Amino acid sequence: MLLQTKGLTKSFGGLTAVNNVDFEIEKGKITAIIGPNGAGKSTFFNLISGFHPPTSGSVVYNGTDITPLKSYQIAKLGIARTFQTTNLFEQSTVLDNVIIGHRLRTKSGLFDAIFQTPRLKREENECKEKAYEVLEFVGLTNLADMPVAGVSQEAKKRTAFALALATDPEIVFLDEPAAGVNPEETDGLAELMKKMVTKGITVCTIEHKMQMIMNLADKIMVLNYGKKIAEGTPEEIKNNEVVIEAYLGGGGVARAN
Amino acid sequence: MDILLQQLFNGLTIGSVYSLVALGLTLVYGILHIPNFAHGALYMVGGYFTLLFMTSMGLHYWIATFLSIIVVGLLGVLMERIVFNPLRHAPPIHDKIAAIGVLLFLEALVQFLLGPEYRSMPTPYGEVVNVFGLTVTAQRILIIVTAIVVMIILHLFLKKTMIGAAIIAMSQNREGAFLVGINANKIAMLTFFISGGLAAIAASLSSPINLVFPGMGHLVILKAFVIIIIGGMGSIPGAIIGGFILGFAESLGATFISNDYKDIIAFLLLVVILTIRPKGLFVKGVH
Amino acid sequence: MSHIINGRNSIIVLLLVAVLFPLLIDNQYYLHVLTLAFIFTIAVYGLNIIGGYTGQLSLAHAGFFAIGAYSLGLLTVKAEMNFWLALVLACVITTAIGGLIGLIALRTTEHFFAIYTLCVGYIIYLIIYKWEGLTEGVRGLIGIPAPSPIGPIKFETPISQYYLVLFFLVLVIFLVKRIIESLTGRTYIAIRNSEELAQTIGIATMKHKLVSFILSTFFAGLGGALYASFIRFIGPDVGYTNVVFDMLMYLLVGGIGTLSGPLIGTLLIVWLSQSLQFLQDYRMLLFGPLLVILIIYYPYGIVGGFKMWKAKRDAKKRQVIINQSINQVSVKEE
Amino acid sequence: MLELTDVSVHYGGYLALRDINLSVKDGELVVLLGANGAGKSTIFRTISGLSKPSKGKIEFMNKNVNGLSPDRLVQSGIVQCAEGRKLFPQMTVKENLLLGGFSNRKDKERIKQNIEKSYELFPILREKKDNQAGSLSGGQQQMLAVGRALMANPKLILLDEPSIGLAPLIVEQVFEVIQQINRDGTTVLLAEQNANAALKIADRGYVIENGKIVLEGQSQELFDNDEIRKAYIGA
Amino acid sequence: ACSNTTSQPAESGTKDTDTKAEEGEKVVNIGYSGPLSGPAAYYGENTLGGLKMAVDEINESGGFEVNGATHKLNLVSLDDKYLPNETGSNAKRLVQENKTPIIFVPHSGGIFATQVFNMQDKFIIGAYSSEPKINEQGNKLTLRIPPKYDAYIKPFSEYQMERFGKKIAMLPTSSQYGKDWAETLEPKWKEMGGEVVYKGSIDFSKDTDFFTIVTNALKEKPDVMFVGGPSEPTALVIKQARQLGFKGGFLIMDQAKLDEIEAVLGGPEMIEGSVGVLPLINSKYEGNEKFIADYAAENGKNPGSEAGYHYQAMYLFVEAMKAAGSVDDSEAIMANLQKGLEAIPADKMIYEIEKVEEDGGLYTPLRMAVVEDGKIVNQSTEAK
Ligand SMILES: Nc1ncnc2c1ncn2[C@@H]1O[C@H](COP(=O)(O)OP(=O)(O)OP(=O)(O)O)[C@@H](O)[C@H]1O
Ligand SMILES: Nc1ncnc2c1ncn2[C@@H]1O[C@H](COP(=O)(O)OP(=O)(O)OP(=O)(O)O)[C@@H](O)[C@H]1O
Ligand SMILES: [Mg+2]
Ligand SMILES: [Mg+2]
Repeated sequence: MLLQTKGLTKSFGGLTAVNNVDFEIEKGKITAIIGPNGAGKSTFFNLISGFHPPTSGSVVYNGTDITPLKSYQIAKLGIARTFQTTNLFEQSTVLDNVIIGHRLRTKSGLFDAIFQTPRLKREENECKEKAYEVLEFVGLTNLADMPVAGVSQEAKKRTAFALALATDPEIVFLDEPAAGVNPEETDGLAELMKKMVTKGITVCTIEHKMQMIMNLADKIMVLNYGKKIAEGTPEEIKNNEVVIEAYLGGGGVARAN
Repeated sequence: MDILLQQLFNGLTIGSVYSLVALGLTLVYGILHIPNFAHGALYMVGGYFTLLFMTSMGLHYWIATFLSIIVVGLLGVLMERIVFNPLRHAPPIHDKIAAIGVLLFLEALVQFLLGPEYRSMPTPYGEVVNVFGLTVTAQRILIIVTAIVVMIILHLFLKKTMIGAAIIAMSQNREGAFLVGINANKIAMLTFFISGGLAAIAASLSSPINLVFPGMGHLVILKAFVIIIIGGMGSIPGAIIGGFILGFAESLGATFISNDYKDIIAFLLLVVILTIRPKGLFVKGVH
Repeated sequence: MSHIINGRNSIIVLLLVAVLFPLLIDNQYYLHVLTLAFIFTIAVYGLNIIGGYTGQLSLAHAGFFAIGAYSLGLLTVKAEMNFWLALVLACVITTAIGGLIGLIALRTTEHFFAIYTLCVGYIIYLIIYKWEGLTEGVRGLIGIPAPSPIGPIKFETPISQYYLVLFFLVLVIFLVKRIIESLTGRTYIAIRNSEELAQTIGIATMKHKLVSFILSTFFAGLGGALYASFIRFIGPDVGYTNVVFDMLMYLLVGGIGTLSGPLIGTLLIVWLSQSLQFLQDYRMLLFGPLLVILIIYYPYGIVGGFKMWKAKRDAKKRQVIINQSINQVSVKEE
Repeated sequence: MLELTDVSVHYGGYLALRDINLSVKDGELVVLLGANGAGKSTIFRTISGLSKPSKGKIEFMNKNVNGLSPDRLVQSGIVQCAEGRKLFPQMTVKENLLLGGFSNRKDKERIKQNIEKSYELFPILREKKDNQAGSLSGGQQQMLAVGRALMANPKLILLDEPSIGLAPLIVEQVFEVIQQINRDGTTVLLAEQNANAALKIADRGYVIENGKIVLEGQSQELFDNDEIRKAYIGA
Repeated sequence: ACSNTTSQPAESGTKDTDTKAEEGEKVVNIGYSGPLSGPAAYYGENTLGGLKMAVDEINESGGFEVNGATHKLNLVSLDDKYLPNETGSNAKRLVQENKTPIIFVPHSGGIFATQVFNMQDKFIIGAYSSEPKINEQGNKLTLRIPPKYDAYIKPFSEYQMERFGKKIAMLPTSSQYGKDWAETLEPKWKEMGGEVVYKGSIDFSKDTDFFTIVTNALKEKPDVMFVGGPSEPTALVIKQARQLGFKGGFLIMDQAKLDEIEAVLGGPEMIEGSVGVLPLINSKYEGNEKFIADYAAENGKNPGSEAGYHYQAMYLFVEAMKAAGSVDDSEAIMANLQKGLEAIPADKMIYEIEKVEEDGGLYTPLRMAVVEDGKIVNQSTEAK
């Protein structure tokens, strides 16, 4: 078990956005979280990645309790994430965005900068190499020098992937990576996720595109009003009455098939 | 006891002036995200216009104040058009520096036209009144009452009218405001008009208890900035309460702690508040 | 043509001009003004680190400038310490106070940080103003000595003071350049662009903000200490809010978040305000609008404007229309 | 009703739209298809007056509306539900809706009715009416954006990817709502990634690539076009 | 009102001779660096106003003769916004570009910053400051123009103690000058058997309202209040003290002028029982009548002491130049100040300056006035 949540709960004022969720993510698998809008999926991610402190419950990663850690400490442990609304360093180029992604694996500081120590040189190279490596991986090498603000929606999504990958994660959490991406490119993103898994990275994603998810995921969890209402293989989920009623609807099932 | 009451009253007076200035500032800062350092200059110009209308045209205090509100409001609009509108896409520091440019210009202009000397503004409400053992002048009561009335009107305007709602909407999403059919330009100008008007009211009210001179804006502007920050930017109640907090901190601090260090006390208080509530007192947490 | 004015060459030429300047002119007034401008430039580099690169606009830097100046002044005048020791201590004191303040102030962000630090700066000013026992209050400190000689080199004359300040300035620029071009610099820029995102990719933003804040107060303190030894009289005014606004003006006009911006902006504005002296009391009538115009038409400063122009020209040269507008590129670049 | 003739738009030096010719007739439901970055949103921004065309003519109800400010366009009946929602995050859901009716603010009765209508379309909005818009989930915000656009009683509504980020169940509802709006007499111009659903309800469609219109036709024609199927509908 | 501040537009200060000089005439540039913009501009304009009048008069009367050559004056004034570093730059500029033998600086910060190099660059500082330290540093080229204020303290205190009582509340301006006064007054007052019941100061550039501090001061039931600063805000403090029920007397430091205070308050009622420096216009005599009238005509207001002293100091320097036989030998000019003082024409003696003191300051005898029965009454030593 790579990651586990126990009784994870988050309340905003009177509203319980995530309600007592027990969930497990297995290493090397693609896990998907689905559920109606406002079900608490993004909040669930925010809790795991240390963005919000949970009201109660805990997150256990590789056997250690990471609940009290800050988000940057969690990232260092190998947990990466992307955001629902693509969140990148808009003013920098694609390459610069990704280079900084590897910063957490480096140690050089002011002293190294001022005296240009060998360590700094080495680490700078590492960061660059890593950046080119992940850009290659997501297929963005040709856009490396473009400012992020000027690339397409889909390229931004890929940049966000690359940035997450540059942190050398063991597991990535992707929040609606394919929203606003056309079908052809959606397939491309799905391929990319599979590629990540073959590289040994565990993937957990939120998505509303059933067609994609059902083909991709090994396991799906369904949230509704913050509660886990179902969990299982795509096949199981597709045929779960509760899920159909709360989320998929007739059309959804059709598309899921 | 006596002295406490008297100082509470003094704090209330000066707090009212601070609140009025801060209100104008918070409108512009909260809504257009412009840290308008030139607001102090509007305050100063407001004092001068009221004074000039009174002395050279012989108008009554209230009429002079009213005209001054209009003129300074229009000056605010002009400022928006010439300086801040072209800068609306620039990062916020730019506004700040441009505002300082405007401030320098306006001060120099007033000094050039009217001279650097102190002037005093006569008031028809100079008589001393004793209420509950407090010694106050009618002008001071007037300051408090007018300030409260103005605040209530402004609150109702923003909360209860569509135009008011549009002003607030602008503060949150300019393009969104366009999309629902709000003319952002008009709203920006209106905001500056109100802001200038508030500065003029504040100056007209407080000038009789202080003086009119080119640097008079400096007295209040820094404090007003601090007020809107502790109150929570763009928060109307925040600006009002912040103003009174500062007024009381000054008068009570000067009395019970140290007169020499009263400014430090007031500013430290603000720093402490911000340390505890980094986003101000009245901001609801949505990111 | 354009490769003659590349980075390295222009730096060498500039340095040469700066070194030869005192020999070329015999007007000490220029030397005096230039020395002062250099001193302020050092402080503006400090402001640029935290405000331009890390993206946290500090308005307390006039306060740190004053702390540097007063530390040096008090150590030399009242404690009669050796100048160089006092200079080092002045920087240490400034950064120590800076660290403490940064620890608390950096909890706030954006406008709140700006105004918070504005308050802090004002409090520093007030303390200097009111604490007469230590600082002499409004009277100020007089008789601050010129830098004591190092071996045969004396620092009594304006020319030698000029070289001393120039030395520090070059050192500061060199340091800043190394820092911002390293991974640390990238980290600062990442925090400026989005602190939230920086955190999610594992950057301890608070730590980095604090370090860059301390670094920036170090430069401000150094500038202040040099100022005290150059003017040799200081009053509370050195810490007044206006001073930080001046610094900010230099920074913005030069180009915030650029390496050469602080130098160019400071020199330009100082030159401009000296040139407008003939207008005496009306000079602000002209200076105010000029400032506004500069800000409106060169929103990214002189350096930013130049970069934009160069980007446009290069694009024209290459005649490539990629799937992107250069305007956007250069505008977003700051 | 709406007629774009030879419209080009530049972002700085970059040509985002090239000689667009597009028309929407009264009562029609027209869909714009296109890959990411093709220029759909730019067309919408231009029609709404948020971007200014560098060339060409835009006519609405036979009047030249080129260069009118966005608020005037809203008053004349063109309302956009934009990409990125553009809500007022610190205002409540209800206040957002109220402001949607800014252009007919004099008519209190109508605003009331419209709000009711929005609540009926999206019951969650009624539930959340006193919550700040910024605290809604992504999908809820999208619903609010659609609801807000309807508040102005538009003659022509521009919907820029309204189904983005919505749960399948809601997507269905949204498309139903769009059809409903259209049936009630509002002309609709719709940009969508979900070509499948969009073509089902649309009368006509345009396909746009790299800022140019490359294809135009009745929904069925487009639906049957193999290339379109491949690119926009998926296998 | 205060537009024309220099005799001739000083150009950018780049030319050291002025076109006005006629054949055979030479021009002496006189420097000035003071606050001409910002909060202290009012003060700066006043000081400059006096200088300007003197320079104009001298030039209009055909200049002055040194070593057989006719010289005219050209006033070059620069704004330093009250900032010492700017004063330093300005002084460098004036010396380098205009070769000014004398630079007037009306604030102590600027004076200190200039004293760093004035001996080296050989120019005289016309220092308008009461700060004793400016003469204590051994700077041989600094002339302190205004009188020492300590002479006022005793007679002022005596008068107030006699008339109102021994309890004093101190509320002067928080400027350096105000502090100096307070620090000299306090021990003196105690020595004379008085009691200081409240000690505070008002910062006119920071305080929005004085009610608070005045309330606190009056709580201690003083018989006398010590106030001062620029006349207008001082008047306001007096007014607010009266509004709050204060019935005692005011001991007013010399920066504030009784006549101006009276004008602000619209009459002498509120300042009944005040003691202060004799206003220039209340001590008209042959020497200064014309100056007062001319100044009022030109500036639309009565001259204060800043204007008067600067006016007279300009004449003093001209006479000293004549006596020294040089317009640029600063040491010689300094050495001939006493002679110059004696040679000032009677109708230019605005004040009865008695002598140039050893340390380089001017000595002026006591000038004092009180308000009795609604009138400003001259109580100066010479009048007694
Ligand atoms: N910061 C916050 N303050 C208050 N309420 C919040 C906050 N963040 C989220 N919520 C509420 O929590 C609930 C869950 O939101 P969340 O963003 O997790 O939904 P989601 O499942 O990601 O939905 P979607 O698929 O639409 O993105 C929503 O009702 C939302 O309004
Ligand atoms: N403000 C802008 N400045 C410069 N270029 C822009 C701007 N907005 C959009 N573009 C560019 O214009 C082109 C068209 O963008 P547009 O947003 O209209 O596409 P779209 O079809 O709506 O795409 P999507 O499906 O991703 O929303 C893109 O290449 C985009 O990068
Ligand atoms: Mg979500
Ligand atoms: Mg789009």
